[in-house]
Formats: sequence, structure tokens, C-alpha cells
Amino acid sequence: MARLILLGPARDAAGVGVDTVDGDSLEVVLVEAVRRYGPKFEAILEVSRVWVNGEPADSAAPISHDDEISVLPPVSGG
Amino acid sequence: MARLILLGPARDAAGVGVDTVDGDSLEVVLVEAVRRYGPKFEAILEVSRVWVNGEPADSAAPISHDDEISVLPPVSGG
Amino acid sequence: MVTESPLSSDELSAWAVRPNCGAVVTFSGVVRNHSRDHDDVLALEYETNPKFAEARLNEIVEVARERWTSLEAIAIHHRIGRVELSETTVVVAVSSPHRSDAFDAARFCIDTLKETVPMWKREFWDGGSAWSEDTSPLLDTPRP
Amino acid sequence: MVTESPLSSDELSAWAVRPNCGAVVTFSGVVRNHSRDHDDVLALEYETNPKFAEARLNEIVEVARERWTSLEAIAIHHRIGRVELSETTVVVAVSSPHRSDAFDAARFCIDTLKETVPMWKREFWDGGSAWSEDTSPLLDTPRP
Repeated sequence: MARLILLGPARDAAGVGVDTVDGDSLEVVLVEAVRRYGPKFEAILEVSRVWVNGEPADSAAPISHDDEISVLPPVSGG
Repeated sequence: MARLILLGPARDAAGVGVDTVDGDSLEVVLVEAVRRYGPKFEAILEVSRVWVNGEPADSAAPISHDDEISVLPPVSGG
Repeated sequence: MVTESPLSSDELSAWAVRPNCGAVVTFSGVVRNHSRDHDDVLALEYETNPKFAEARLNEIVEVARERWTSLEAIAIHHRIGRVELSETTVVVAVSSPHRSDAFDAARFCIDTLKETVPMWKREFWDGGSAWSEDTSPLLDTPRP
Repeated sequence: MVTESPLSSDELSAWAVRPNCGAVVTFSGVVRNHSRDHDDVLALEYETNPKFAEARLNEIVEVARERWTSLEAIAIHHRIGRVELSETTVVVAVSSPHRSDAFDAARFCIDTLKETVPMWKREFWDGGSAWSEDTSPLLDTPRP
């Protein structure tokens, strides 16, 4: 279980900005997120970076209940 | 005869900023200027650009009495 | 830093003046009336995680200082929230004894920011709004 | 233009903001405390023929506009007379829809100015003064 943070277009696509999702690896959490939010979110997730606790992470990364997972779509700052 | 304008370090070396010098070509005017102001001015003149009426000019350029000759040493603006 | 308050390139530019520096370069990003997709933009709205964004901005400054060791002052301020037409969205200010380093570093900061800082802008026009589609995949901060 | 009055990069930078421009780049030259020959500079004094200097500054702006056709606002202001430590000697401000053009044009303006504008600076330090020896032969304005 982990805290999922959805930013920018990912938040819009999911319809929620912060959520709690079960799973003991990053991959499992994201599969559950796609199941929950649907294909619009999935499309954005495919082009997004995913960070765990503010750092880039691998999809095999183990996840514990106090981890914070952020989905970061392509950026448009500046 | 022409009006001679000496700028920046050329003015300092000549000891004068504006002068009237005889001569019917640019070359003749500058020879007279060197005779008048001495070797310190000559050294600066050698590395300077000379404009007639605000435009770069050749040393053979004919000079008439209402021409304005400017001696422009290497620059240090900005 | 990121801030919801209006940005002043004047303040940052004045702050960057140092006794040993002959050159101050400032870049200001400004809300313009057109984007890749709309020619009647009225405002932008920037969304971010401020903690992430500030960490990335600090990393850019650190890398710039390592690449251009002559730099004296360097700062990047990014506005977040809604920003109206002709208001400033981001300011980069850099000072150095050498103008070439100041130009290179300022450009590096804004070019890198656009690829490495988690930040998303929504475009507002008369009657609608949408996320900007002029995006870049989020990259890691480059090495020095 | 050349002026004996204090320069404000703020004013020129604000003037350069245009509704269709996303990027404003400003370069400020500032009196620094050291030069090639002295490490205790207190002030500079710029001498010129204002007519010649303004003609050359205008030519630089024209060439920049031909080279970077996206430019919107562009101006170069150079102070003359005595300028104290940390005061501004020259300001270049450029705006464009495209930041790359704004950076390139601003840099072109200051680099070219240093080679093509008839202008001489005297350095003042505690107890003396001399013409700067950090000079460039006067070149013609480059072609577009």
C-alpha cells in the first residue's frame, strides 16, 4: 500500500490528485491505478516518469506503506 | 584644409581635441598632424581608423575645407 | 524558488550585481498571446509539487556553478498558479566577470528547466482551457 | 542611444515585453572593481562622438533584426561620461517569441558593440586614471 500523487494532466485524467493504492511493488501499484482510473490515465502513464519518494524509480522497486509514488507527465514549465 | 577631430586616447596624445590642418588629401593632412603632435600621437595613429565625414576613408581620399576628419583609436566601449 | 507572487526581473537583476562582475544576463519568460495550439491565450496556470520543483531548480543552479566557475550570482525564480498575459512566469539572473559565461549559464538554466522541472501549464483562452501540449518528457538533471 | 543619465535595465526590460513574445533577454554591463590592468577600479569614464556612436548602435540593431527576423523589441542604451562602481554602463534588451533568438541577438549586440562603436573608456582608481588598454581595433558593422 502506498500514497499515490497524480500531478498536472495525470491528476485530470485520474480525476483525483491523491489516492491510496495497494501493492508491494511499483509495478503492482501502477497496474491497480490503471484498473481504477481507466484508459485515459493509462495513456498518460505510458509517457510519464514515476518517482518514489521524490526520486526516479524502477518498476520493480519494492513499495512499503509509507512510500509516496508520484506520476509525472511530460512537463511544460518555463 | 580640414577640421581634425581627435577622440579618446588620440585626443590625449595630441593634447587637443579639435584642430584645423592644411592638406588636400587625407595622407597629407595626417602627415601634418604627426609633425604637429609628435611621436606619441603617431604611435596611436598607426593603430587607429580614420573617418572622413563619419565614414571610413582611404588615405588617398581628397580633402576639401569643409571635411571633418576623425581619428578613432582602438575602442573600449561596453 | 517557486512562488505564487508576481515575479520581478528587476529585483533579481539588481540582486545579481556584484562588485567583481561586469556582466549581468537576465532571461524573463512572459505569458504570450499565442501557443502552439491557440492564438488567443489570456493566461497560464502552472501546477507543480513545489518541493520537487525547488529541488530540481537548485540542482540546475548547482550544475551551472560547476560548469561555469566564474559565476557570481545565479538564481531561478518560477511563478506558479495563474499568470496573466504579459506577466512574468520565470526569471533567470546570472552575473559573472565574463559576459560569455553569464550568457551560456542563463541559457543553460532556462533550457534545462524546461526538461527537468516537474511543472505543468494549463492554457486559458476566451471560453476554454487545456493542458499545454507543448511538452517535454521529464529528464534527469544533467551531470556537471 | 547614448546618454549621460543613469541607465535602468528595468525600464528597458519592461519596454521589451510584447503580447506575442514569450522571451525577454537583458544584458547589463556594470562597472566592476577590476580591469585587465587594475584591481581597484572605482569608476569608468566613457568618451565618444555621440553622433558616430548612435549611428553604429542603430546599425547593430538593424543587422540583428535582419539576422533574427522573429525579434520584436530590441534596444541598446550606452551610458557616457563618468560611471561609478556597480553602475550600469550598457543595457541590451531583446524580446522574441523564441528564446533562442532573443539570446543570440542580445549576445550579438554586445559582442558587436565592443568592436564597432567608437567609444573609449578611462579607468579611475584611487590616485590615478588611464585609458583602458583592453581595446579592440575599430571594425565596420558586420553585414546581415
